[in-house]
Amino acid sequence: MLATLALLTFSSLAEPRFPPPDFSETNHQLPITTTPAARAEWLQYLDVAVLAGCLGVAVWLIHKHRSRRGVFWLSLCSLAYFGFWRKGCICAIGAPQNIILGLCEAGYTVPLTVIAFFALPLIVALFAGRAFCAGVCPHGALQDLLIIKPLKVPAWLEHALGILPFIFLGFGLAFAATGTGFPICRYDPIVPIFRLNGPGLLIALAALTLLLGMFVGRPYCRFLCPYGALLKLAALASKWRVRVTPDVCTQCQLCANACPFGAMREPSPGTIAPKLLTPERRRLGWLVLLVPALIVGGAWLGGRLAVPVSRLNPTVELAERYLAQQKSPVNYGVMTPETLALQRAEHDPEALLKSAADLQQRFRRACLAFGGWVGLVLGVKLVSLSLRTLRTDFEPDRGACFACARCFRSCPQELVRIGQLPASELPSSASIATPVKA
Amino acid sequence: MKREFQLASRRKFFSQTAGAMAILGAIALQRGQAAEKAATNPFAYDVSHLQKTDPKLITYEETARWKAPHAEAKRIAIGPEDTLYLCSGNYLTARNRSGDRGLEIALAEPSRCCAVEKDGTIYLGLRDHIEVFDAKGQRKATWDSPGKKSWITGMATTENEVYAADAGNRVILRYDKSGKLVRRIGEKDKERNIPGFIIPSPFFDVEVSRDGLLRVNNPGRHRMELYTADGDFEGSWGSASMGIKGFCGCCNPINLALLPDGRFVTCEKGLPRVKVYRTDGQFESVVAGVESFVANGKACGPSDCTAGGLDAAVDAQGRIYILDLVTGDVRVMKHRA
Amino acid sequence: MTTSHAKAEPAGLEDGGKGSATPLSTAPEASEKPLPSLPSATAVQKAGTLSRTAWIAMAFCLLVCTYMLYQHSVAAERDPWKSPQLLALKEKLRVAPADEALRSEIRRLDLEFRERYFRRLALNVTGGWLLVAGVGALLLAAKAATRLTQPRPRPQRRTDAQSLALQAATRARWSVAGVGGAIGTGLLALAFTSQSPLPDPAGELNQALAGSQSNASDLPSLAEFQANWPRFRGLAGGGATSGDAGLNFDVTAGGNVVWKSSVPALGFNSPVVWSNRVFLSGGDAKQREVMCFDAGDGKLLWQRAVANVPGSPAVPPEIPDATGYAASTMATDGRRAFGLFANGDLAAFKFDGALAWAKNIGVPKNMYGHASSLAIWPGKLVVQMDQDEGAPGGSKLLAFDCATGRLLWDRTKPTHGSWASPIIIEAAGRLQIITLALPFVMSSSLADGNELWRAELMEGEITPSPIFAAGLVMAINPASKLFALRPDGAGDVTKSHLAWTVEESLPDITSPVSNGDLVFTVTTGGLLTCFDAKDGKMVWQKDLELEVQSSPAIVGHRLLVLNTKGEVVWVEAGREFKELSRAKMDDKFHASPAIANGHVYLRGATNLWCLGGKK
Amino acid sequence: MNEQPKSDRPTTRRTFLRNGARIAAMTGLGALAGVVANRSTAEGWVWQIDPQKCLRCGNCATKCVLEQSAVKCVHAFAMCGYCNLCTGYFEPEPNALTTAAENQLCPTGAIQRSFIEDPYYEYKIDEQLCIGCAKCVEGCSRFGNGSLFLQIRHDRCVHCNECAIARTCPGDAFRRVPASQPYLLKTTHAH
Repeated sequence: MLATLALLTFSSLAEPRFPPPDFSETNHQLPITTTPAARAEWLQYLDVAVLAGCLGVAVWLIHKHRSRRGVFWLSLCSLAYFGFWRKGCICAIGAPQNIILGLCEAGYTVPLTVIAFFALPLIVALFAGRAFCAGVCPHGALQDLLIIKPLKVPAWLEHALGILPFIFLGFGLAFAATGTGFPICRYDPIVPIFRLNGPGLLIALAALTLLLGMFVGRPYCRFLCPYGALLKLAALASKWRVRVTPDVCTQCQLCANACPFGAMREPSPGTIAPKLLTPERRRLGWLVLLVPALIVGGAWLGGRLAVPVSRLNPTVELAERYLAQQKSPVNYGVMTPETLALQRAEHDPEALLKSAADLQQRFRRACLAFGGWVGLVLGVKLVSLSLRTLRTDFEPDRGACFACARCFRSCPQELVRIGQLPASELPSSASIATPVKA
Repeated sequence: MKREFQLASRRKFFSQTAGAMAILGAIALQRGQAAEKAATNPFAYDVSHLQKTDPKLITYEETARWKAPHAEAKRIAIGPEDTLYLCSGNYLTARNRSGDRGLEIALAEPSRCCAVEKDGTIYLGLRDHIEVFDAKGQRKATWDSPGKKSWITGMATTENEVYAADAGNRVILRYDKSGKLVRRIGEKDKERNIPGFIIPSPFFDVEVSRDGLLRVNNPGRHRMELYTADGDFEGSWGSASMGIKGFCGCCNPINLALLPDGRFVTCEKGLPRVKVYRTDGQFESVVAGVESFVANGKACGPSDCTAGGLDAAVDAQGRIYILDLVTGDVRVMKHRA
Repeated sequence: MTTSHAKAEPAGLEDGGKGSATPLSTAPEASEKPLPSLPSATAVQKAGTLSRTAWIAMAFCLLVCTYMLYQHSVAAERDPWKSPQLLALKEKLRVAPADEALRSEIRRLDLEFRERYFRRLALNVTGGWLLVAGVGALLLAAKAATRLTQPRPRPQRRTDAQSLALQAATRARWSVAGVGGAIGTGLLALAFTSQSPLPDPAGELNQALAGSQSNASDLPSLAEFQANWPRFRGLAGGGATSGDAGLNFDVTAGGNVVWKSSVPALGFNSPVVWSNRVFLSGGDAKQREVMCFDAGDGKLLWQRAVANVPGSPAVPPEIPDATGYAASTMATDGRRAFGLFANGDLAAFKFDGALAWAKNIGVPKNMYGHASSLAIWPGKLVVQMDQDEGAPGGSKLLAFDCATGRLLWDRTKPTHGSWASPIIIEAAGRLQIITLALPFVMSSSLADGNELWRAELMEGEITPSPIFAAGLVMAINPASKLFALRPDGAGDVTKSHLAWTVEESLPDITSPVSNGDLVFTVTTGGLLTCFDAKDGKMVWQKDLELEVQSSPAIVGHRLLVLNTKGEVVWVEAGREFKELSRAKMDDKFHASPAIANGHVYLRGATNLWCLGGKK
Repeated sequence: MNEQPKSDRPTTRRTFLRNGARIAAMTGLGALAGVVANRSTAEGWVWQIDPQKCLRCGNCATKCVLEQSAVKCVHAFAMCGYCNLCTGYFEPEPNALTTAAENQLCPTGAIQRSFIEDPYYEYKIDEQLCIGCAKCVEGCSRFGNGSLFLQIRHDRCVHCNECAIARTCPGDAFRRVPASQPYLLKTTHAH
């Protein structure tokens, strides 16, 4: 089809256009068709510059200046720029899809700006944690503003929902890899707010997120955001962690209460009795063995999914509809988009069916990978839940901490450091450090 | 006191939450329904009621059909002993009654129209000039271009003259057999009250009837016009209407042919249909209606209608040959007994 | 314990007092402005006003929402292009074009609606910003209120932290497993509740494309195929035509020769006929050609050699004389005629003699060479190519696109050597290709060539072709039996689908013929036998004393038998034996007759004959 | 106090692992970015409609994320026939050839018709009013030269990463074009 089309345009380019009438009496001049230019190129670089700048400032505010207020104002700025000014479209959250499409489809070239938006926050996260989430991401900033009365999400639920971002990430990438579309962008519940407009379903989702966000801290970031999942992984390997207390932790637990995202981890309770330890170890063993099984099972299931999922691709869907209705081809009457599409199919069924078949193959591969990924995520999560990490102090979880800097000023030691509290007022650390047996 | 106040505020929050949810849910529903409606295109350009032809009006039936030998078929013409000459691609192809291929002339550029004399001499119109071939297909002459805007789309010939319809310059050119331009016919002229041709797209045809008068289609005015060989405007007939009796769209008829008894065969694009009119311009009958040219109707057009259209020619027995410019089918239509 | 906490407590209060440890405060000014140590009366009062403000803000938001919603809901009636009112009016105007009042009404409404539409667009924008403002106010107020009324945290040190931690971990694992399970089952359901009409891209594609091919306007219908004689023994391959075409063969005068025409090239293949054309192929080691005769007067319209086909062997293969270089009967789809030759050349000629396409499908390694005739169905040309055991590539069944010669599919068969020709039947709701070859009677789907069923019944030399009559596939194994199989099976149907068998007097060369009620076979020795198609019971038997190599045919109520000495014998195709006529022509008949448009076409060794009768 | 040494070793081990992971991640990220980058372009792309493939289905008016679609009708003046009876401007069966509402095809009256000279009229699109419904495009393409056609106007488009209209386009007419040539106009094309 493309070939014939190219041919057609070529042949027509070969000849001059049929001349319009010459307006001999008024010698009227033909108007020029206006073509308002696309967004100027240098503005893209501005976007990148703003991103880089914000990231730098955020890191400084979190790790050096340790100021919640600074982070707050920064997030307001990025909300204004990336959110309401750029309407949420150039955005790091969707970028992984462009990257994978660029890898899988030779015809698609990824603009450098997109690569920058994909890589910069991750690099920063590898060194300084999720500074992007704290002060640069408009989605995060918006939700951060919403928090009114954050309820504490029970740990088990937190963990269960915590795997959703990874699965959504997998789906988004698999889908994008087939060149079908960008579901992560399509089902983004925040962007309609920036645009003050959008399809009905998404507006409802947006409203839901808004309301939820008043009582659950950053619901999208914690339980859906696929880029957040990537950042989480990166932050786990981060060089510098967000530290609550400048020096010794008095274990007053105030920081734990200060965190609206349940990211603060308690000191691990001393040593476990050996009689408890053995079953723990055995379970861990089984779970580790379970991981590959889960992966294989997931991949198998994914392979089965190719057919129904591929239907989400317009070409495949059209091809199937064409085959179904081939017996009764559409004729005249008022044309709906669907019937028009069918007509196109009739025009060149060979090309359509071929590309549909190819697409289905691509979906097979993608879904296979997706299934495997889901299995992996589940397995690893289960294993990680059976590992014990030794902690002596209250400290934020590297992965889960959005580096919003709320906890800093809740720490008496910090208050002493900045001179808002005379050291004499401190509870003697010894009195609390030693656990009290009842 | 503190705690009761707190309760109040929380209750408030939840009630408000619930309310807002309800409202927004409703909005979502609304939007959803709107999307549903969009599926049945509210912006459809509806001519479906014009795409059925009253079978009582159709007085011809298809007796044969064959494909044009090359892509991009443009025009057909009838030569001696009902040989059909077909301009398609860079070729001019002759076919006898039974559809067996005969003479074929290959050209450097697309052939657009042709007229054939009794002795088989072929006057072939290319975009901006005319070439003459003998019955064997040997090139006898190449006439120089009548003008740089010229765009020849129709030709006719008599004993002594050759007429070419130049759509680009909106004029009928009258040549003698030697290729000398004798007269420009039909250019806008107040004194001789010649209205002038309106040719929005490259569809412009000329035929000469037995009485020596020129029949020319003036698509922009939706009518057929009569001229003398000297270029006097003799009159016109036809009216714009989507209905079967008139000429549809912005610019029709696009092509014409004359039956042996002088009646008109007209071709239209947009609503592809071929009709017969009496010599006085009264609508008589339909040769083939829109439903006969499904592909044509559709293809008219992915980009535009200049790609579509039909052409007709009539042989000595009064059989009408219809060329479908989109599918390249040639149909032979016989009058129903 | 108590003491230590007594110590800790005031500290907590103190720092709360000085440095605002209000943990849940989000707004920065809060986190850094000091706050009264105990929520004083004024604070509560302030909180009250604040929360009232929040309440009002929320009310405001709801108000805006509702209004926008309302505007949106009425849009359907009011958008200029949707408004039923306006459309109705325009319809009215079409009926009464001169109605001035109607016109002005339309203009008024149109203007109103268009203005309203653009007002709505503007309103949506302002509404949006109003909502933002509202929500903003709500947030500020609500936050401030909650901050004021927040109870100061009183952290308790838990002593049973350890067991709690373990518990928590367990619960978390289970909940994760739960979510995983939920997702898994969801996907599982999705996976197994839907399958695609494009399961196997290749096969599906070809079928679809074949479909679109036959959709093309210039292709003849199946009815036309049936009316003509497009392949060996007619479209069905049964050698029978119903309806006598009103012919009345004069019994005495030797079968009314309408015309005879000498055939320039030799070959054992039988004529195929389409409307006014008769096609034959012929040839030898030197040259192989296709001939087209005028069915009306027998004039040789054209004769085309099949030469320099890409891939065809430079030296033609050694072929037994019994086969010759043009043993396969041609096929035609009404637009093209297809010929297959011993050297593997497969060529398609348009009716005007122009070559449509040609390709070489290779020389089969078996004792006959290419002997099976071509099978055709609208849009598809089927070639059976059986090879000896261990021959490279093995035995194949191939389907080509008639128009382009594109290979639609090819499937290997677990069979060897055969002379029989495939037939294409429509049975059990599918188009099946029935092929006979050692050792199977096989049915393959015309759509994609995949095997449908097989029966292990063939042995020895298989020459007679199968027929499909009375809903049964009849296949002759010259060495043992005539088998009648029900074609609705799947897999191995050797035992399960055998309807009946016949053992006595089996032909070893000629194929059976049936009128749906009776089945006739004729042996090489001329022994003509009539069976009941229902159960295979012999009805009668008669020795015609002929040497017969060409398969018999049925024209209406007559049975036609030819012999190698040129005798043409007509027999009543009924439950009683009755010889109608016997005529001798100076020719030898090895090929089977073709019957179309009321004439019978015979290919002799040297001539092509057209027999017809007075109407 | 005996806790200290115990808690010490694992931390170092963990830091070691962490550093390893970080280095691996950095290299991986670098490699990925590199691979993609050498296939990428400095200039971005934008969405555009190929008028040759557009089927005038009306989705452009309804499916855009903007309330008033960023898709507008544009006019290739050099292709126009300047007809009096413009099938892109008038209803299929107009009551009269006047600019009165009942004769106009455009639901929002976005086409301006002006007289040039006998017998020619010029047609212009008012983009403030145009909603990109393609009704006029259909009229013009079905009968006329197809000088009216749809284009995404980049002063309005918000450049979604995934265009909501492209997803539902029955003609598969949407494609990404380099931002430096953001339009696919019909002017170069002729028959």
